[in-house]
Amino acid sequence: MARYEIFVTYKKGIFDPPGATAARALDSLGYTEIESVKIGKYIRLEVADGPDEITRVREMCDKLLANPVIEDYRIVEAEGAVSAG
Amino acid sequence: MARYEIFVTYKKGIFDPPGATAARALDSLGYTEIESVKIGKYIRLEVADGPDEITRVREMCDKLLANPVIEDYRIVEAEGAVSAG
Amino acid sequence: MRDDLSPELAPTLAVELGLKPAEFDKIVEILGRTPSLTELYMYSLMWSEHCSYKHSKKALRMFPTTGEYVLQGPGENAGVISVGDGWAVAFKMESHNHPSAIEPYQGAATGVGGIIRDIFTMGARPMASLNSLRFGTLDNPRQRYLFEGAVAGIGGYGNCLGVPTVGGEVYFDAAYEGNCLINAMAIGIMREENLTSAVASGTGNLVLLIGSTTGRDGIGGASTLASQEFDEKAEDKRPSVQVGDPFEEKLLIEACLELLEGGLLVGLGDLGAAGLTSSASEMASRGGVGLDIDVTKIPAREDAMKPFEFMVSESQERMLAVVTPERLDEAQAVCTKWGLRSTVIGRVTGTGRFVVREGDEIVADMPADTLASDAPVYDPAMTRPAYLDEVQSFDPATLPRETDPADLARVLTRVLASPNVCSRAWIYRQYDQQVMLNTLVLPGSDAAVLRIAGTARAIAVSSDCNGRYCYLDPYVGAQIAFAEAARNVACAGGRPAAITDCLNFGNPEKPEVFWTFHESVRGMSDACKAFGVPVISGNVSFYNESFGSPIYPTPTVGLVGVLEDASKRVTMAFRDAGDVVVLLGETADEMGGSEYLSVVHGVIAGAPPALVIEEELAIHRALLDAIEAGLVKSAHDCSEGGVAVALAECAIAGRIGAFVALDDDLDAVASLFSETQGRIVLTCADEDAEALTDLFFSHEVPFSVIGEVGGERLAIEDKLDVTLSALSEAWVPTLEGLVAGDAPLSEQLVEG
Amino acid sequence: MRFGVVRFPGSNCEQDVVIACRYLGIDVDYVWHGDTDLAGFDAVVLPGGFSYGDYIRCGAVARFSPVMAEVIRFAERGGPVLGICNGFQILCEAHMLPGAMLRNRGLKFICETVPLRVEPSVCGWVGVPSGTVLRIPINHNEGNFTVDPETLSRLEAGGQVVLRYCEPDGTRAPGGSAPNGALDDIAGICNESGNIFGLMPHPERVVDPEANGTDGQSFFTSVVERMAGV
Ligand SMILES: Nc1ncnc2c1ncn2[C@@H]1O[C@H](COP(=O)(O)OP(=O)(O)O)[C@@H](O)[C@H]1O
Ligand SMILES: [Mg+2]
Repeated sequence: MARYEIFVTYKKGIFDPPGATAARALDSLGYTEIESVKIGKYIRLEVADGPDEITRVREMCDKLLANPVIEDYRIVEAEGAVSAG
Repeated sequence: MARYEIFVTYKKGIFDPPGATAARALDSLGYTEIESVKIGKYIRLEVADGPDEITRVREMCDKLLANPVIEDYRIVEAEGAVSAG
Repeated sequence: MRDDLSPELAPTLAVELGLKPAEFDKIVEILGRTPSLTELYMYSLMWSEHCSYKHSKKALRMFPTTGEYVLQGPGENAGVISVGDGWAVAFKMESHNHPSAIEPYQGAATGVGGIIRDIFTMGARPMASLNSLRFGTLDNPRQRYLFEGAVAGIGGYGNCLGVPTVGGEVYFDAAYEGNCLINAMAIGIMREENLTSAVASGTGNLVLLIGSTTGRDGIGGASTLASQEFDEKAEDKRPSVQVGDPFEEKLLIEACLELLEGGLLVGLGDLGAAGLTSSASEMASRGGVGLDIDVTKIPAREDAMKPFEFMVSESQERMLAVVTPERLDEAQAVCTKWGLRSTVIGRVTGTGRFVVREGDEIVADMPADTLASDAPVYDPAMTRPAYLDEVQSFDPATLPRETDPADLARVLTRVLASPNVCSRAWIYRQYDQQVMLNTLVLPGSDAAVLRIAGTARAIAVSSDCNGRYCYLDPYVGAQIAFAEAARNVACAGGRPAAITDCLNFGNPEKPEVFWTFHESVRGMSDACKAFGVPVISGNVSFYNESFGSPIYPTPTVGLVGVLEDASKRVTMAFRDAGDVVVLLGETADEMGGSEYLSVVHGVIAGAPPALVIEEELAIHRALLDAIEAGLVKSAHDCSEGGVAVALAECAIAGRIGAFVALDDDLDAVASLFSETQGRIVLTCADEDAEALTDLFFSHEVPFSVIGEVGGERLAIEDKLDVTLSALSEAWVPTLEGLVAGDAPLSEQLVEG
Repeated sequence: MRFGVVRFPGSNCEQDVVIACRYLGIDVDYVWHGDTDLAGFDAVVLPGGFSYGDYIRCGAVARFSPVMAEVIRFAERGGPVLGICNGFQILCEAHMLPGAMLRNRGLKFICETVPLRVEPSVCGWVGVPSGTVLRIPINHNEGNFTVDPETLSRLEAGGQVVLRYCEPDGTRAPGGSAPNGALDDIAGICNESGNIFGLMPHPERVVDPEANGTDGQSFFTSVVERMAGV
């Protein structure tokens, strides 16, 4: 079995409402050092070993786990970065 | 300026409906190798350099960015793991 | 038996699980031996206050529960009344106070999920929900967090399900600071003949678990405790928070209704508090049968779950059905069609025993009905609390009262801006109010009105309780809770049919608390009897204590009324210039417990307004006759803030002012802000004024014609004169302002 | 003329669309998400609600339902397709319409009746003159429409912006009139040929004059009239 971590973030230029709200809220809580907050998704997959594993994980991201219109993602297997889309 | 990455996930034993739904959806899309999916938050902070930086980032997580009742989080600065809560 | 406990350990564990020594002895007597671990857990939950009503059962017998329209009274998952043309309405209210205090979003969300399961278990399609909320004051960040989270959770769950949230109430008072109240009410609709019961019957029939997997949710508290002492290895502390999955529940609604419609089930129950133990034993008890359940068949969410954990888990979104072996395939096909798991986990037996096994090994074996029916019933001691004399003896007349019109205008805007009076739009804007297309009157008026599709009929619904009045006089306060709900429904044109209630109190083992409980039940019962309105369902929530002292007694009433002709419905909004304004009822100087006292003088004391139940009833009848005769263009009752606030709300809602002269001989403050019960501000077309006053004369109810709709100000002769925009500016933005500028909830940051 | 209303797991406004169509005398039936045949339907509606709970992203899972391949073919042949709220989100996820939905500005679910201005467009689902201000409820958590600047210009130029949030008098506030923060106040768009239309507001909620208004009627009747050659 293999484990993958996927980080989904908004593409550059796309407004991030939760991030913007969190930034404002942190500021008003006194954390004035905050310069920016971006909030995305953190996905952990466990997949049975098989051929084309990473290709298939990328496919899952392209199809379902991220929306290529507004989001980028990064896939990490165990500890090392393997792929980005 | 420093950059922090924060990974927020449900605590062990807490049911994760988004993850469960994603697992089912991936399975029905033919990705039968999927054994489990967990969906959490991925947060990127940019903070102005200052004293107690990491303590303050942890505070932000406890107060706002994570819900300590049901979520755990992990903070990473640049590339190295520094703190967990 | 596996899971055996030593006779030495068992009593200690029993106490840790909340059983009293005498209760433990009774279990030993029933079984004729020391209970196993699983048995002890099952009894401890079923005999808990929450499941057994052991402290409240006797008092609740005061409630009238029968009536012409009652199809199902208390005792099932929800009560059911007939609303005409063969249609029936199921409804119930329930508390989710303690889970919400830990995690407001999920606590409130799963509260909605639980009460909605109670509704479709009866065979009814959920058609609406309401919520009754209490928090501390919003100057405290924790209270803002709880308030924002609870509202988001109620919306998050109901919106996803597609059940409109059409009403509710909310109060903020320091009395709730350590213990918020989240009461959820749900209403469902069905054909009378589709009424079903949560009953197991027919030896050899199969027990089918439908829906979500079973995890250790909701058993953290008790199980951690136990595992430290009795398990091989101390388990890591698990949070006992349950996360709601409204999508799964939506599928459950559709599948269960399809199963029932197809006649595929013998019985259906939902898994709520005490999970499988509760639903299975109650279904067995109702049917007088036994059950044999194998926990290894239950789809588990987590590894290495113990039999007792399966039996007491409160994982959400699960239903228990009984099916005949012949219909099993068909029933499972329906579940599969809706994408739901369904698993045979046991069968009905003729032994009358509830047997739990783990594979081949029996881990519990007890007489099934002793879990549900043999729980102890107590007669708690009660004493009139000492604080009552002190608060009631306070005379509001000893405080200075404003007389100058400018001061009075300022008082009105302050009262309008009070968190307990101001617009609730910030809340209900987050709720889908309209899905299903039945909501004829949206939240924002006195009662919501929902049509019974395909008929001319509608129901009007409201939930009410002024906890402050109940604190000052529990008997009168509970009567008023009922009267106000009935009044709100009457203002929409609905004739009250039945109520549900949620009785929120402190620790019943404290005699002073129990006295307030007993008085409240007595007050509510007396009011119900006077109106001929039965109590068909309800819920008791004890142990609501805030820093060692009890919350205000809060016996919330959820009332459903019927309009035979939905087109006759009325809202509170003033309609047209030239309409005549009438005040039904008579104002007395009753400032005790008023919003005026609290806002202006910071005092919560005095005797609450009196409730003369016969007069109240006469006024409702007069109002309803007038509405049904088509004479009324708007109606709004006077509640917190008195007639001045009622007039202001009618004007704001209608975006049109009024010129009014109040013809009582009270001082200005009493005239404007007294909270005398049984008063309604209504309007009629000028040409109907005579017919309307004739009708009121014939009903022998007090009323006065007080003015005329029109203009852009609320002018009350000799007393005050305020522009509509000033009224709106005070009333509209309060809640948003109080929660803004504050940290948003972390929940909001979760996608979805 | 027969409408097909697709039922996805978790849809909850499909019955409302059926009720609204029947009220308007339109022949209508449900289409199951697992079906692969749209024979007999002249128009398809993807209703509102929360398909698959919308836990991953609104519409992200529904897009892969077996019926969607057929809906795409149906639309490519010029068949009229209407996506309401979650249906609009599904159309975007399926790339049948451009853009995507972000969380509402303010991060709150919004249910309220709002004024909307009908823009001059090529949309075949619109039955009232451009400039008309309609009052229709919105009901969503993620209706904050966004699209890249080039596509936005293309939408504008091609008459594909169908509805905009506006003030009660039809003007647009300088800071934007969209309660959800939508780009350029956009509430509804269509494809180049005008047969695929997605909108966040719920016209099916304002069809019956006995219940909350009639401003939504024309979105259902216009297609019928057009097809009948009226
Ligand atoms: N928590 C809530 N959820 C939904 N609607 C609410 C809530 N609280 C109040 N409302 C609605 O706001 C309106 C005013 O409420 P309230 O002041 O309690 O009315 P009343 O004094 O007539 O009982 C009602 O329509 C009520 O249903
Ligand atoms: Mg009222």
